[in-house]
Amino acid sequence: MDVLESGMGEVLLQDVDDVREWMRDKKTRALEEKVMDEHEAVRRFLKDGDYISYDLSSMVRGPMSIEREIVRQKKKDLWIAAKFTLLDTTLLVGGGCVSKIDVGFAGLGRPLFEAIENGIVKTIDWSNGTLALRHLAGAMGVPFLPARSLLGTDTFKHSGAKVVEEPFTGKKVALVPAINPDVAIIHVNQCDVYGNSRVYGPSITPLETAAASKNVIISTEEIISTDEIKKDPGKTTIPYYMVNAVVVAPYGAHPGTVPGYYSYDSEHLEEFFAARSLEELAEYIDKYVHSTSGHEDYMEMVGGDARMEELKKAEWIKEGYY
Amino acid sequence: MDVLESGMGEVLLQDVDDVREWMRDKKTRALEEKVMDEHEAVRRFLKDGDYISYDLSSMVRGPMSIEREIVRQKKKDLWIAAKFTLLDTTLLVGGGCVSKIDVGFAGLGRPLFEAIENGIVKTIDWSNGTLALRHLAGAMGVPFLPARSLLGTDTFKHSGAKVVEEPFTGKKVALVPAINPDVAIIHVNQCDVYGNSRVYGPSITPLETAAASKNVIISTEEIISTDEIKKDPGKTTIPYYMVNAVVVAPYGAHPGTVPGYYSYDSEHLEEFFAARSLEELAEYIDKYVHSTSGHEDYMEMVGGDARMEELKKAEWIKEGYY
Amino acid sequence: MSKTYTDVEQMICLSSRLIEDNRTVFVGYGMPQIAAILAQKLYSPNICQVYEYGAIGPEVATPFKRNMMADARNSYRSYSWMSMNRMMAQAQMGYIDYGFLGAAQIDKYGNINSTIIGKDYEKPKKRFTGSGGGNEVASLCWKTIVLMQHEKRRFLERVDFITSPGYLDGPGARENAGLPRDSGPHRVVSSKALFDFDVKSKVMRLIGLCPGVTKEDVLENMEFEPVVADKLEQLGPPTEDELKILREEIDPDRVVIGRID
Amino acid sequence: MSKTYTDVEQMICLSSRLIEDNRTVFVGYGMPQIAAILAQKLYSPNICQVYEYGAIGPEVATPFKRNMMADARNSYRSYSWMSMNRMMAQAQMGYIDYGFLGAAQIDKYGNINSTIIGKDYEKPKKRFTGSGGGNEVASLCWKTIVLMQHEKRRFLERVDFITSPGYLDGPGARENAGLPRDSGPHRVVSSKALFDFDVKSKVMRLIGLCPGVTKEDVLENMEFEPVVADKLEQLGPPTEDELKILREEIDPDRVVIGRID
Repeated sequence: MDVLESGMGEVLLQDVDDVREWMRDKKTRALEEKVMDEHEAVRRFLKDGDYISYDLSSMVRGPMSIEREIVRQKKKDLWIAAKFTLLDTTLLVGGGCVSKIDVGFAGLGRPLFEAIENGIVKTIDWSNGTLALRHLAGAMGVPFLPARSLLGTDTFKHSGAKVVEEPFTGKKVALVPAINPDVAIIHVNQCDVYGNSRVYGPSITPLETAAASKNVIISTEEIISTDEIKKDPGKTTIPYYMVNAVVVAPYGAHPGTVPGYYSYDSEHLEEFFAARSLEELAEYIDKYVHSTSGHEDYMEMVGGDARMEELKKAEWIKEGYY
Repeated sequence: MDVLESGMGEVLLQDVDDVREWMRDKKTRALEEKVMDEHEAVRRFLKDGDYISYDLSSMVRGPMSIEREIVRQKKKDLWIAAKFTLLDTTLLVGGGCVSKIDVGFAGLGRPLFEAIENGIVKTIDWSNGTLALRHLAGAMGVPFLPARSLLGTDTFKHSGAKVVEEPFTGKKVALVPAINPDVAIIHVNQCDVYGNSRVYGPSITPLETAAASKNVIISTEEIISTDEIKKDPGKTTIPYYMVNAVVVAPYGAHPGTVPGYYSYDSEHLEEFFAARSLEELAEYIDKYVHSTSGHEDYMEMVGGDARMEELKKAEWIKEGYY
Repeated sequence: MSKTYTDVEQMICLSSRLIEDNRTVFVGYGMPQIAAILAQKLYSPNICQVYEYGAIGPEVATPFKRNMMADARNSYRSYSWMSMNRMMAQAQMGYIDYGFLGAAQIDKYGNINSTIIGKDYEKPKKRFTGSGGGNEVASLCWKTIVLMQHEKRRFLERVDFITSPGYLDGPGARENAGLPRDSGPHRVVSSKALFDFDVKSKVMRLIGLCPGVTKEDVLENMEFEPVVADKLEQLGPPTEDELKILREEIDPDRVVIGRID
Repeated sequence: MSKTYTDVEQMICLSSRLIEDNRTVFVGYGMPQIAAILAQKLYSPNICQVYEYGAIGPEVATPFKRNMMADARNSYRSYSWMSMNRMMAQAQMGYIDYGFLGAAQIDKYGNINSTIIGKDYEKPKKRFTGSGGGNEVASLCWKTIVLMQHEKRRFLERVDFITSPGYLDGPGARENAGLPRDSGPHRVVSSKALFDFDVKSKVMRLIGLCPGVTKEDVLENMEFEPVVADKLEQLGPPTEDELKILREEIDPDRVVIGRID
C-alpha cells in the first residue's frame, strides 16, 4: 500500500490522539448552559490563525450573523473550509479575515476572485465531496478516508490527498486526510441551552462538522426546552457535548433563507452581488457590518420586524420542516 | 503504507466496480411497485450460499417474518453478518441454513454455541463496530475503511482486517474490507410501494445495509402513500432505488418489539429461550416455522389479533416515534 | 431570419431531451437545474433528481430563483433528505445514472475546467469557483452530460486545469487513474452542436447540429478538431411547448435563460 | 451472619458509585445497564449514557426487562437517536469518558475474553457471544470499567482469547498496537473486590475489599497474583437505598440481580 502519488496542497495535519485529548479536556459533558451573545462567542472561541468551517452556506441556513461578527472583530489569517460555500467566503475575504481557502466551491463573487488572482489569499483546491469527506474523517477519529474521486485531475495535484493501491482488491484510491477545524460555526433551527440542536431539511455536514471541530459555535433561530428535545430525540442532529457556545440569532441566516421558515432577501442579495470588486465590497461591509453593533442592530438596518414578516410569508413551503 | 499484519479470517471480497455494475444493472430507478409476499421475495432474491445481512435484531425491529421464511424455504449454506444480532443467528443456524457467521455478537442461545463448538458452523470473529463499518464501506463504494479498534487483539487475528501505518501522520490503523451482502433483510415501520422506507428510533445500520446490498428485501408494518413520503422527506431512511422487494408484514418483528408500536412477547421469547440444544430448537422451529404456511398463519398460532392488541397496549412509550 | 430564442434556451431544451426517464440524475448548479426541471415537466416525469446537498427526487418548485440551491423550492417534495457525504457515497456506489454539469472550459477528452485560466496556480489570470461537487459527479456518476457555451476559448485541445475528469489522456486513462470502470463523459451540449465521444479514441465527436448552424461554424469555434460522425443529426430548435414552460413557469424572470438581444 | 444481598447486587452497587457525574458512559449489555440506571437514579443524575445502538443520554425506563437493549425503554427520553457507526465514531473521536462492560474472563493486564474457552478456535471448548460492541468500548473510550464474577477460572494469567483489549502485554503495548493514547482499563469490580491497574506495570492492582472478604479470599480465587495496594479500602455493602431502588424500581423481577439463596 505504497503512496503512488501525493498532492502538493498544504494540509493542516493533526495527530488524532491530540485531537482526542482536546475533546476530552476542553469540551464538557456536563449540562452547562452555553448561551452567550455573538461578541462573546467569537471572542472566546475563535482566534487569529484558526481553521474555520461552516455549514450550510450564505444562501441557505448559513451562520451569517456569526460570520458578520467575525468580520466585525477583524479576525485575521483564517484558513477556511469552503465546502458548498456561496457568499460566505467572499464576505470573510472581503473583511480581510482570510489567508487560505480549502476550496470546494469558491463562492460566487468577483471580489473573491480578485483576491485570489492577486495572491491576497492562497487557495488549496479540493472538491465539495472530498472536503465533506475530510470532515467525516475528522468526526470519525481516523487520520484519513478513501475516495474514488479526485483521481487523475489537477484538483488532486493541488489538493493534499494521496493515491495508494489498497491492499484488499488492489484498487487505486485517493486518501484524504482528516480535518479537525479549530472552530465550527453552524446555524440551526432550534436547540436547547446546552446545545442539543435540530436541523431541518437536507444538509451538507452539520453533524460531521460539529463532531470534528475543537470549538463549536451554534447560532439558532430559537431556544427550545430540553424536555422538548427529549420528547423527540430523532430530531436532534447534534448532541450537546459537541457544542461550546449557543448564540440566539433569529433571522441569523439573513440575507439567506432558513428553509420552511423564511425566504432569502433577494433585494439585499442584489446589493451584495453588486459589489464587483474588493473595494466595492469594503463599502458593503462598512455599511452592514462595521457600522452595526451586532446582529440585532444589523436586523434593524435591513428592515427589522416588518421585513422579516415579509420574508416569512414569502416562504410558502412548510411541508417537512419543523 | 505497507501491510504490517493481516487477520486470518476469510473475507468475501468483491471488486467494487463489479458491485457498481450490479447496482446499475440489477436495481431499478424506475417507480415500479415492488410489493410481494414473503414466499416470493425470499424465493426471488435469496439463494443458497448467499451472504445475508439483517437489521436490527430479533429483539427489536427485526425482520423475523422473513427470517422464518428463509428457514421455511430451507435455504442452505448462508454466510451471515451477525452484527448486533440476538436470536436471529440462533434461529437461522437452528434451521440448518447457515455455514458461516461473521460474528459481531453471536446471539444468546446455547443451541448456537453448540453448533459452533461442534464445528457445524464456522465463525469469523469481528466486532459489532467493525461489522457496521464494513457495511458503511460497502455503502460508500470504497474497498475498505480505517478503524482504531480491533488492534492488538485475537479478535483482529481471527478477523479479515489488516493493519497498516497510514501515510499522513504515521498512525497504525486497522483497515476493514467493505462488505456488499447478496441480500439485506430490513424490517421498517412504514414504506411506500416502491420501497421508500421509514425507520423510527435509534438504529444499527439500516441505510448502510440497504445501500451496500445487492438485493434488499424490506418488510414493513404498513404501506403508506408516496404522497405521504414526499410530505416529510426528512423521515425517509432508505430511498426506493435501493430496494428490490416490499413485503407487508404487520407484527413482522414478533416475538420482538417495534419500539413505540408494540412490545416484545415475553412469553413467546421464554419458549424460544427454553430451547437449550439444537434438538430442542428443532422442535420449536417445527412448531412455529415449518408447521406454519407463512407469516399470517404464524401470527394466528402465536395468539392472533387479541394477543397483538395486548402487545400494543404494553408499549406505553410513544414519544418520538411516528 | 432573427432568432426567436436564446443560445441558453437552445442548450437547455436540447439537453432536457437527452435525459432518459426512470433514471437518477445528479444535477449541478445553474443551467443543469433548469434543464432537469424542464425534462421532468415535459419528457421524463419519473427521473429522480439528486443534489449534492442531500435532496433525493425533489419536484423542484417553480419559478426558479437566482442562486437557488438547497433551499425549500429546490428540495420540494423529495423522496428523502440526506446530506452530502451520503449523496457522494451513493454516486460512488453506482446508484446515480447521469451527471449533469456546466463548465467554463472543456477539452477534446471531455476534461472540465472550472478552476483557473492561466498556468500559474498561485496567480491565475482568471479564477473560477473550483470543483464544487463537479469532480465527484464527473468521477462517480455513470454518464456525464456537460452543458457549454460554444466558444473557441472554451473548447480546447487541453484545458489549463483539469478540475473534473473526462477521459483524461485518452483510452484507458480513467481506469488507470483508479476512476470507476465504464464511467465518463457521455454527451456535450453546446449552443451550436451536440457531441458524444468516439468509442475508440475517446475524443469528442460531433454528432448533431443546432438549427442554422453549419459544421464549419462548429469547427471554427473549437480549438481542437473533434471526430465528426458520418451522419450529422439535424437538431430541432426549442419547441413552442418547451419555450412556453421555460418562460412562463420555470424562469419568468429570465434569470438563467436570458432574453433575446 | 447470612448475607442480605446477592453478589450481583454487591457488584452493581459498588460500580454504580464509581461513575462520575457529568460524564459520558458507554454502557454494555446486562449488569452494566442496571448499574448505570442505579447510578443515574442515586448518585450521578447527569451522566449521559450512550449505547452502541444509537441512544444518547436516555433516562432508561424501569423496571428493567430481560434482554432489554435498543427498545423503547432503553431509549426513553434520549437527547438524540443515532446509529451504530455514529456512536463508534464518537467514541473513537474521544467524546466518551467511560466504558462499562461485563465479561466472561479477564487477565492480569485487563484483557477481556468473551469469545471462546479453549485453544482451538475452530472447535472451542466453550463458545460465548464474541465482542459485540465490547472491542470498540475497550479500545476507544477513555476509561473502561469491567464487572466480573470473582472466580478463579475468570481471573487468569492470560485469557484464552483477547476479545477486547486491556493493556495487552503490559506497558506501552496499547500505544504500540495503535490504540488511542491514554485509554485502557480503569477499574475492575468483582463480587469480592475492587481493582485498578498499577501505573508502572499495568498489572491489575487490588485496592479494595468487599464486606466480609479477606485479602486471602481474593487472592486464592485468582489465577494470577495482582499487585496489592499498601492500604486496602474497606468497601461498603449495598446501602438500604441502593437495594430498595434496585429491588423495587429497577429489577423487581430479579432478572439480573438474582435472589438470595
